[in-house]
Parts: sequence; C-alpha cells; structure tokens
Amino acid sequence: GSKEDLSGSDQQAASGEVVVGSADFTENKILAEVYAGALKTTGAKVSVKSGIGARELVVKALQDKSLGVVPEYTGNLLNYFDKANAKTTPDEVYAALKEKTPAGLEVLAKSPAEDKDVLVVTKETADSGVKSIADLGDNKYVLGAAGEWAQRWQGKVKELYGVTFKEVKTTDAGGPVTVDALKDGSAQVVNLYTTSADIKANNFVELTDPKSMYPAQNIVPLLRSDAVDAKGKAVLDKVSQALTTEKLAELVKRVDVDKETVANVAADFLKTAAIG
Amino acid sequence: MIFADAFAWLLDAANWTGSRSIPVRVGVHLLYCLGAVLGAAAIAVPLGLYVGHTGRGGVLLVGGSNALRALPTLGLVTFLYLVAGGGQVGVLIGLVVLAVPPILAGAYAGIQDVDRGVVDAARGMGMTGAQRLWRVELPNALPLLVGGLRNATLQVVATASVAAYVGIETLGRPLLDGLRVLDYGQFVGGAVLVALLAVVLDVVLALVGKLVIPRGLRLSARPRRRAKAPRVG
Amino acid sequence: MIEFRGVTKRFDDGTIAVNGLDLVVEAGTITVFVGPSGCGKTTSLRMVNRMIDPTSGTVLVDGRDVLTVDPPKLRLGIGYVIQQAGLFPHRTVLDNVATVPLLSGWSKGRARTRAAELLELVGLPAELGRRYPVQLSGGQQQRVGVARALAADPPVLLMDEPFSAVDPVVREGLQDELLRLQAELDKTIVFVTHDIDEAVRIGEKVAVFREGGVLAQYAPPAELLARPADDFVAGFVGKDRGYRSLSFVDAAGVEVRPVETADEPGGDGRWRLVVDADRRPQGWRAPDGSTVPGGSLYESGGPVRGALDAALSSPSGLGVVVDAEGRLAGVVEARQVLDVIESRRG
Amino acid sequence: MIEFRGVTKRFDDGTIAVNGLDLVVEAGTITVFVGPSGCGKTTSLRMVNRMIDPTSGTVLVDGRDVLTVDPPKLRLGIGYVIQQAGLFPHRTVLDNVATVPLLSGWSKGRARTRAAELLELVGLPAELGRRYPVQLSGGQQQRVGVARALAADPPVLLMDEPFSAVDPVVREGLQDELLRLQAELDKTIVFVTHDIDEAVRIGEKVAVFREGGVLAQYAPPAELLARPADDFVAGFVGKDRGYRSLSFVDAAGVEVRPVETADEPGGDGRWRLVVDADRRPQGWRAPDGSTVPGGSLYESGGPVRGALDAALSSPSGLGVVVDAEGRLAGVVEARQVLDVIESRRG
Amino acid sequence: MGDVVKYLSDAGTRAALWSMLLDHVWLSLLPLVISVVLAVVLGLVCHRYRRLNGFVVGLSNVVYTIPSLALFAIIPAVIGTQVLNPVNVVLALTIYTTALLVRPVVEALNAVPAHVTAAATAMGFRPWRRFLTVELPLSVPVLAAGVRVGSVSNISLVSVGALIGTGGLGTLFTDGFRQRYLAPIAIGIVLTLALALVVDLLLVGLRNLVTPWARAGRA
Ligand SMILES: Nc1ncnc2c1ncn2[C@@H]1O[C@H](COP(=O)(O)OP(=O)(O)OP(=O)(O)O)[C@@H](O)[C@H]1O
Ligand SMILES: Nc1ncnc2c1ncn2[C@@H]1O[C@H](COP(=O)(O)OP(=O)(O)OP(=O)(O)O)[C@@H](O)[C@H]1O
Ligand SMILES: [Mg+2]
Ligand SMILES: [Mg+2]
Repeated sequence: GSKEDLSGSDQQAASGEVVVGSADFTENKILAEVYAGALKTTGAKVSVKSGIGARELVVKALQDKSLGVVPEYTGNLLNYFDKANAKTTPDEVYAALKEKTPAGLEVLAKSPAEDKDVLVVTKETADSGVKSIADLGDNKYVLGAAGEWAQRWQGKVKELYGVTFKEVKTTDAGGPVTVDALKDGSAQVVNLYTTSADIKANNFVELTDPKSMYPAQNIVPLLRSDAVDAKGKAVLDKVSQALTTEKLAELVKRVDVDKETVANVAADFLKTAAIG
Repeated sequence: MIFADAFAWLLDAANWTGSRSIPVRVGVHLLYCLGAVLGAAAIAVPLGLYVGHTGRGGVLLVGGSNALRALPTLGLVTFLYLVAGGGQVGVLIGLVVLAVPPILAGAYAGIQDVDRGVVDAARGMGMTGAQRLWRVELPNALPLLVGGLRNATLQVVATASVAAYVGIETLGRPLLDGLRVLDYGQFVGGAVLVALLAVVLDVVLALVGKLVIPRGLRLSARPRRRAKAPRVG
Repeated sequence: MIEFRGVTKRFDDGTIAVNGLDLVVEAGTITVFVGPSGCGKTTSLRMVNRMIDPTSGTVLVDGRDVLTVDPPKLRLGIGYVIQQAGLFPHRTVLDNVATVPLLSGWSKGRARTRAAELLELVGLPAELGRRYPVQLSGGQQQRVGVARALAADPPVLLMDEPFSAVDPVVREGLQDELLRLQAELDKTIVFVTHDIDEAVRIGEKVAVFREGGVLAQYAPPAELLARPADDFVAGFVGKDRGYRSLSFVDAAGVEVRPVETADEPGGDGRWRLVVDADRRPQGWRAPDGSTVPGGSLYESGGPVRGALDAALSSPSGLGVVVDAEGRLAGVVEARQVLDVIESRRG
Repeated sequence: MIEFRGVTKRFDDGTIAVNGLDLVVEAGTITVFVGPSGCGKTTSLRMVNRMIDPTSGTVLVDGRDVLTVDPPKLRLGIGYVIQQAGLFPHRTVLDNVATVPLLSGWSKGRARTRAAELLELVGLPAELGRRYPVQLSGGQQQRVGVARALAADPPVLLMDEPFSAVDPVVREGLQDELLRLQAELDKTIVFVTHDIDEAVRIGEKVAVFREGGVLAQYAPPAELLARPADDFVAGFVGKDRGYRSLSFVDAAGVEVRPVETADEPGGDGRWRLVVDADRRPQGWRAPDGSTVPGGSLYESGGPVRGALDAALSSPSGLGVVVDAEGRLAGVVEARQVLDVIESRRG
Repeated sequence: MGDVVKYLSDAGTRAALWSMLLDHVWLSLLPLVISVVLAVVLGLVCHRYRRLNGFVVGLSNVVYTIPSLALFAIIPAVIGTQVLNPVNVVLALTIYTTALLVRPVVEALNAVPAHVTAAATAMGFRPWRRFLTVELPLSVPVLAAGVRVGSVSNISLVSVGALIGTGGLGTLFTDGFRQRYLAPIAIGIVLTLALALVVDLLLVGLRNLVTPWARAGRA
C-alpha cells in the first residue's frame, strides 16, 4: 500500500521501512521483489512500490526519500549521472559509475547479469543481410523505440555507425507496442532488451553492436546510503552474485509468457539461490 | 520556469516538422476526437431522441449510461488493444464509450425538458409523432443537446491523450514521453496543447450552437441548464 | 355539433375522471365546462380531439364517432387553446400562427398571409408577428394562442382554461375579445374554466361538473343562477346568485326618467346631477350644496343588474343612466327595477 | 401600531415602488393594502420588517423607528405569512411551526408543545404535525403558514396575499378563519391582496394603492364603496359597488314576516315554503303545486346584502330568513330592503 | 475465463488486488469528500455574490480542459510534493471534482424557492443559520446528483494515475498490457465498475437518509 507515504518523507526513515522501487517493466519488477525478499531476511521492514516511470523519476524518488532501493543498470545509470560518458565496457562503466554517483546515493556491487538495450529485426530483415547495427544503412528503415530513444541515441548511432533512420517512431519501452510494430512491419528495427522474452518467441534477431554503442548494463542495486543497513547491503550483494543473464531471462519469461506472478517468481529465485 | 520550458519546447522548430511533430499530433488527436464524437453522436442522439420522445426506457437509459461512465478508459483501451491486436480500434471504441453518456444525457434531457404545454399543443393541433419530434421537440432540445456535445468533446479531447500509451501519435505523446524522462518542458507543452485544443473546439461548438439554436430559445431569460458530465480522462 | 354519449374515462391508476357523461354541444355556440379542480373538465375536453380516448361511450363530432378518425387528421380540424398558450418558443409569432395551415399542406406564402390576417383579427399589431413568444406579455401570448387555433378555420374550438394565467383586468379584455370573435365567426366552442363568473359571462350554455366526473347540471347561465339543480351547484354558483342572475334580465319596461342637472337654475334642496360640457356625469350636487362623487353608471339597454347597482351606489338613490357614448340619458330608481322583476315573475 | 411617515422606496434600477407613503395602522386592527399588480403593496409591507429598507422616510412600529433595531431581532417580533406559505419543505409541519420559538431560544419541548397548540388553533388535526408540507393541500399549507407566524405570539402580523394561491371556496374558509382568530387574538395585522372583495371582506380599513406606489385612498370599506376618492378607486372597487356596499348596511328595521309552509293546510294558489322536520327550508311549493328549488338563504342579523340576494334569488320573490342553526325564521321582500336603505339615506 | 481463474488462484495476487482496491477507494473518495466541502463553500460565495458566478463557472470549465495525466504530474512540479506522492492524484482529482461540483451547488442554492428563503429571513434567521439550516439541506438532492457523477468519474479516473505509478486498480491495466495478459485487465475493469456501483448505492442510501422529506413528496 502507498497510504503510508502520504504524510511525507521522514516517516520512512523513522519507521525504518525500506521501500524498494521498480520501473514499469517486468524484469525490473522481479528484481525489486527479489531485493525486497532478500532484505526481509535481515529483519527489515520492506515494501515494494512498482511500476514507477523512467529512471529520471526513480532517481528523483530516491533523492526525495520516496524510495530506498531500486534495481538499476550500470550503463544507463552512468549515462544519466554523466551525460558526457563514453565508457562502455562493464568494469569501466562500473568504476565510473561508483565515482559519479551523487552524494547520499550509492551503488553496491554489480551483478554479472546484464540486460542491455539491443536493436532487433525480424528474421527476414536479418536474412536480407542485416546482422549488425552498422548494416542498417542510411535512411533505410523505420525504428521503433521508447520516447527518449531519439534524444539519447539518435546522434550516437550516426556518429559511431553512420546510421540514420527514415523515421524514429515512439512505441514503448520494449512493451507490446514495440514488438507489434516490428511484427506488423510499421517499424523494421526496434529497441528491445536482452532479457526480453519476445525476442525468442518471435524469432527476432539481435543486431550486434561491435562498437559498443550501448554501454554495459549490469544489474546493480542503487540505494540511498541511509536507507539500508550493512546487513541489508550484504544480502543484496549476495543476490547480485547469484544472478546471471540467463537466469534473469528465464525469470522474465515465467512472468511474461507463463503468467506466473512476479512475487512467486522472485520467491522461487531466492529459494533456489538459498538466500535467507 | 516550467512554463518557460514549455514555451521553449513549443517554440522549438524541431518540434514542428517530421512525423512526430506538433502539427501531426494535433491532426491525429483531432481525427480521433472527431471520429469518436461523431460515432458517439450517431449512437446516442437517435437513442436519446427516441427514449425522450416515447418516454419508454428512461430508467434503463440512465442506468446504462451511468455504467458506461464508470468504465475506465485506460482499461478499455488496453483490453481492446490486446483483443484486436492494435491500438486504433480500441482507442476509438474507448473514446466513443466515453462520449456516449454526455451526448445521451443531453439529447434525452433536452427532449424531456421541452415544456409539456408546448408538446401538448403540438399534439393537439394535429402533428403526427414524427412531425412533433422534428418540428417541435428537436429544435427545443437543441440547447441541451449542443451542451451534451460540448461536454463530450471536452472529455474526449482530454482523454485522447491516453491513446499514446498504446502507441498512437496523439498529443498524449509529449505527455507520456515528457513524463518518462521528467522533461517538464515537453510535458507541460503537451498539456497546454491539449487544453488549447479543447478550448478551441469548445468555442467552435459554442458558435455552432449559436447558429443552430433557434433565436426564440436564446432570447428566453430562463437560465439554460448545462449539466456538467463527469470526466474520465 | 359535439355529442358525448355515455362517456366514461377511467385512467390506468383507477381514477375515474369522467363518469357516464351525456351532453350535446350545439353547433355555433359557446358551451362552458365548469367545476372544482379535478372534476374531469380537461379530460372531457381532450376526449373530443382524442388527446385521450374514452374507456367506454362515444364522442361524436358532427355526427361522426371520433374513434373512426385518424387522430392527427381529426385534430387538424379542431382548434385547441390551452392555459399557457403552449406557443412554440423556437418560432416567431407569425410562424406559430401559420403552423396548422402549413401542416394542412398550404403554401408558405399563403399560410403567412393567413397568419397575418389572424393577428389582426385577434387585435395584435402586425409587427408583433416577427417577435418570439418570450417577447410577448401573457395577454398577448393568449391572443396568439387563439389566433393559432383559428388559423385553419376549424369549425370546432376547444379552449382549456385559456385565460386563467393572466390577471383579472386583461382577462376581462380577452373574454370580450372572444365574444366579439364568436359573433363574427360562429364556431362551436367548448370552453373550460373553474371560474363560475367567467362561465356565466361567456357561456351560452354551462355544464357544471362535480367531483368524480359527474355532470351536475347543464343549462343556460340564467337558469343555472335561478334554479341550481342541487346544493352542490347552488354552492358552486355562489352566494350572490340572486343579484348576479339580474345579468340575464333585460331592462325593457324600466322607464328612464329625466333628472335636473346642476347647471340648470333653481332646484335648491334637491339632488342635482353635475355634468360636463358633453353632458357626461361628474358627480352629484347634494341638497346642502356640496358636491359628492357619483355611483356606478348604467348604460341604457344593458341588463337590469347595472341599473340596480347604479341606483344602489348613487348617493341620491337615483341611478344614473348613460348612452353608449357615456352621455347622460336620465335616471332610474331601484324600485323600478324591482317592479320590472315583479311583473316578469307574475 | 405601525406608522409610515413620508416613506419612499426607489430601487437600484430607478423604479419607484412606493412614493411618499403616509399611513397609520392602528393597533389591534386588520388593515388591508390593495391595488393593481406592481403598485408597491409588497414593498410597503416589507419595509415594516426590514426585508426592504426605505430610501427616505421613516417606518415606526409601536413608536420605534425600525431602522434602529437589528433586523433579525425585529423580525422575531413580527409574524410574516406569504402566498406560497413559504413553508420549509425539509421540516415536518410541527417543526415548521416551532421554528420561531426555537430561534427565540425556547427549549425544544416547549416549542413543540406550543406548535401543537397552534395547529389546533388554526383548525388542523394534530396528526398532521408529523407530515411534511408537500403532503398537505394548499389550504392546509396556508393554515400552517399562519400558525407558524403566530407561534411566538408576535403583536404584529404581516400577510402578503396569503390566500391567493388557493381556490375560491377554500379561500373563503381561510378568510373566516382569520377573522375568527383575530377576534380572539387581537393582533395588528397588515394584509396585502389584489382582490378587492377580499379587502372589503376582512379589512377594518383598506388602503388602495395606485401605480407608482401612491396611496389613492385610505378608508373603511363601507366608505370606500360608497365614496371612492376618484375614478381610479371607483374603477378599482368595481361595477357592483352599490350592491356590495350593502354588506355594510345592517338590517335593523327590516321586518321578518311569517310565511306559510307547505305542511300547513290550505293556501292553494299562493307560494308556500317547503321545510323539513327541523324546519330547514327545502324549496318552494309553487301556486300550481309543483316544487321548485329555493334561492339563497339569509341568516337573520346579517347585513342587508344577504337579505336582498335571498329575495332576488327566490322564485317567489320572498327571501327566506333562517336563524344561526339554519331553521326558518321568516321571509323578507326586496322592497323592504330598499325601504331601509331609503330611510337611512334620508 | 480460465485465465481469470488462474490469475486469481494465487494468494499473493489476491492480496495485491485487495490492496489496489483499497488504494483505489481512498484515492477516489478522499478527493470527493474534500471537494464537497470546497464546492459548498465556493458555491455559497457564488450564491452570495452573483457577480463571481461567471468567473467561477468559467474557471471550472477551464480546469476541465486540462488532461488528467498532465495535472497528475504537473502538481509536484508546481507545489513541490514528492513525485510519487499520492497527494498529487488526490489533489488533481480534488481540483476536478470541485470544478464539477461548484455548478450544481450554485444551481441548487439558486433553486431554493425564493419564498422559502424570504420566509426564513422574515422569521429572524441570521444569514449563516439560514444557509446551514435551510438553504444547504434543501440543496442536498441536487448536490447529491453531482456527487454521484463525481464519484463515478473519480473512480474511473484514478486508473489513469497508473501511468505515473500511483497505484490503484489502474496498475492492473498497465501490468496486463505489458504482459499481454487480459485477465488482470478484465478484473480491473470489473472491479472498477463494481466499486462505482457500490459507492453509488451508498451515496443514494445516504441521500435518502438525509432527505426524508423528498421521499414524502414522492409517496
Ligand atoms: N393521466 C392521468 N392518469 C391518472 N389520473 C389522471 C390523469 N389525468 C388526470 N387524472 C385524474 O383525473 C381526474 C380529472 O382530471 P382533469 O384534469 O380532467 O380535471 P380538471 O377538471 O381539468 O381539473 P383542473 O381544474 O385542476 O384542471 C383528476 O383526479 C386527475 O388527477
Ligand atoms: N428588487 C427590486 N428591484 C427593482 N424593482 C423592484 C424590486 N422589487 C419590486 N420592484 C418593482 O417595484 C414595483 C412595486 O413592486 P411590489 O412587489 O411592491 O408590487 P406589488 O404591489 O406587491 O405587486 P403584486 O400585486 O404583483 O405583488 C414594481 O414595479 C416592481 O417591478
Ligand atoms: Mg384541467
Ligand atoms: Mg406583491
């Protein structure tokens, strides 16, 4: 419930309750539940607030103390804190991130699990010779992605690969609208995420990113330093260690395709990982 | 400051060209709204006139239109998207559902509110049912009917923003995008455009009302009832 | 001619609004339905143009059972005037009046010309035709209502409390107007009112209804006042029925005598009438020389009621009689009126 | 006592509703304001309880300038009854009547007891107290309105066309009720009406207003009918003022004569009265032996108007006189009435 | 249908539904209660000072043109509340509902028969007392009609808040949409309708309770 938050910011600190937030997509929600489950094992009071909008909202919510912890992604988070960032490999990114994280917030150890942005095309398009981002050419295709994609990546993709698009369509952040746009041909390239269950299900083909345009996106807990105690931080580190990209993709599939509940899937994971 | 940002966004030339430009979005927004209001009018006006004229089914009508009002547009739009496999039909239906109750209320109340003495006189002088409806009841119902259309339009314009959630390039796009990245300039700019569109359409309909509402009714000192309908978007 | 034969109306809720009504309204007359509220006057009236159909019994208009005629057709031939006039607020006065001719298939031009004539007939200036009903006074609206009902020149006119929403002075004017129109047009009129004075004033015959929709008496007004059928009718026509019935006694035989006027010489110690240069009465000069206001004036030729009141209200006991122009014609005494009444009785 | 001293009211839009009114309403009397619509009756009345404040001049109640009193306090001491009764639709009849006592700080119990007494006083059954106003007839609502105004026993009562929304028969009952109450309670009452009959019937003094808010005449009703101050008043009091003024002529000197009744033997060829076992008149036996309905009855002791009407309405020319119980007292002839009037004049 | 059964079979889901429903209830009803109070006060002011009438009614019409989504999110920027604070939704809905209710309140007050208010004044009621004990109770039937419309509208509007993550049954729509899962959407719609119906019945009951005289009139 969100009722408790009504009266403002200080209550959370006082009551010692940790609010785990998540963005509005399945994977992030699962991660949030996993974090919450893990934190509960330390005896902390934990609640989950899921389905918050984009990163900008989430960070703001952390800073104004609406939230305590959120599952984040190293690359995007770094780009957010440092607009000028050019680093893309996992370790570089993580190192830079630790440095750029604003005072009051901190990131814990990164997980090997990664969920990157990825441009995908249909099998037919791939068969026509499109294997890498570089093959997208000049003004040939319509791209579908979330609203902020153009602002963030349109310049970059041109700079690195010399690729431009006929049109950049706003669809949604890797959700049904994006997938349907690719399926019905109203976009020929769309931006999805590597753990997305839709890729396998539709035989979509991921384009390679030889120049590492998209930065590494290791899962990492972002938290407000005073929101979680040492025990909590330790257990979150354990969670990060236990996660792998494949495991994550599996968890996402169980929710999105098999319609299991986020909570059950998260609990299952914690059980098999023997956390708690 | 946020309004300064909104201004900047509105004045940014980049936002005025291309497939995601303001004019395109205004156009799409308008298209959906007009389609929805016309569609709803095509259903609700005849129904309202029939029920008002015959006096049969009034209770059912009021109950049914209240239930329609409670239908959440977002739920309807997402549901229909998944069922129909695309956003357009779902959005249109969702908006029609939204527009039907106020128009229905306007048409029905319009006919109901016609002075009993006037209807009686029309009957007494030998008008058939149809003549009475077209020559007497409908003209006298116009003030409330137009009021219903105006309410419906206001709501539909505001609610068509939700369509952006299922990927339709309405003026809700800058709202949702702006919200995702907390770009208040874009966000407020979009909101201002929606509000502006609503006001413009309202004024246009008010003028249309001036044209079609008989002068004898506008002269009457009786304050006109324009029940405000609920908003759902 | 309109004929009710054993007509009963029972509404769905069980109310019996009209109960076994037998009544003939002669062609070319004004018949008034009068009675307390809820006694079935409106219901009876509306069965004539099939706004309501009887539960049993037959209503005939000019010998034809109304149930055999298609209601809209029937109504085109029957004018209908109601209390608040029921004018169409969205149409100009002229178009309101032209409605029925247009419905009957007249050309627009012809209907408008006819409407303009009718406005004149009911005494409204032509320029009012362009106005909308809201821009008229209550009395004007009622006149338009009458004009509209007359537009297709229907032989039958139904009027349901047409004047009851206007104030007493305007109302009397409208009644006079109606009587004048009827003298000219000779329609068969059924007029509903709950005001016995109005009924007695304009009706050639009056039908008094009692609660439960039963006809209590159907008679010319003079007879109603002189011989109410029962206590209910007697109570309904009111306490002053003796005096009021004098409205129906003509003054033949009441001799108008000359009177001394104040401008004539001599005559001190007697009442003398003060008149102006046109010989219009101005008051009385009392025997003591003072001038006092006069009583009511009696226009010669009118019923004896006016003569008696003139005499009773006069300070001299002499009722002043004037001609149609309001000029002195002479005086009468109350006693003379009684003598005439007496002689008629005997 | 209520006193208007040079009172003028000009509304913001420039309408002069009351113009230089000078008038004294004596304590313990009913004074009626009468006049055509819009002549300032309501405005004058409302200046007494400060619903409207005068533009110039002074209104005094019991010698005190009303402008010096806090309006709500002033109003607690002045009862006010209006046309639609103005009852609170959301309160029961009893609570409506108890309103003013409660406002004045009475306890709930005491206020309710008082309210119940008042319902009885105005002739309403106690069980009506639990109903809501919509559940009452128009006449009952008016009675409740009067009861409510009387609840705190105010010395002054203002009544603005209180009975004009009810039908004539009920109306007359309410007027009688008011006269009976006044005889008992002895309030200072100002009563507004536009009906001259009502004014003449209940007013001890009548103030006739003309358009523009000017007082045209202020006099007892008999004088108003007999000597209208000018043509406006004469026109306003109406055509029948001679006859109506007989309401103020008492019947002393009109000899009630015996009459033959139909149950007595003999007397063929003459009119004989039919009476029942209680000697209540039932009609006349005509000289030809047929029985015909009688005329109006005259209750002995009443003004000569009733006697004259009884005679005029009687088929025999003999007005039937009854006692307070409705039993035959004798007969009078119209001529006798004229003789009495004549003798008074001389 | 099978999906719905499956969806509901999970205890955690049912608990989540329950908490969403509760969120939805207070997110939609709290603004309603606040609005009634605000609208009555504003309505009174308009009724007293008729010149304000046009202004307030005009303003309420303008408020009405702002898309709810925009208002939900602009509020924190303007008044500085936390972004995720439900106060934003409550405030936004309060603004809408007040705009919706002011007019019926003014109309209801104006519709109190002049003779009744005149009678109250003449009996010695002071203005405040007259307002509270005569005019306000008499305007309840019309006000109640407005409140019913407002409650239905709010209950359906709160869903939109899901787009910015404020909880309530709308979350079922966004979740279901992302998962292409009709069950939660259908359940969300049904629960919204049911909630609207229940609240409406309660409001009708409440109105009947406080306006016994109105029923007496109908009987
Ligand atoms: N449609 C109806 N359904 C049921 N009862 C009705 C209907 N119309 C009239 N009545 C009842 O029939 C009776 C006669 O009504 P009607 O209107 O004819 O009376 P009225 O004499 O015209 O009275 P008023 O003087 O009040 O106009 C009344 O008791 C009335 O309540
Ligand atoms: N508040 C007001 N503002 C402007 N003019 C008013 C106001 N109240 C009354 N008048 C005008 O003052 C005049 C007198 O009104 P008032 O109500 O006193 O008349 P009345 O004699 O009571 O008439 P009625 O018999 O119709 O009740 C009328 O011309 C009326 O239009
Ligand atoms: Mg009637
Ligand atoms: Mg008045």
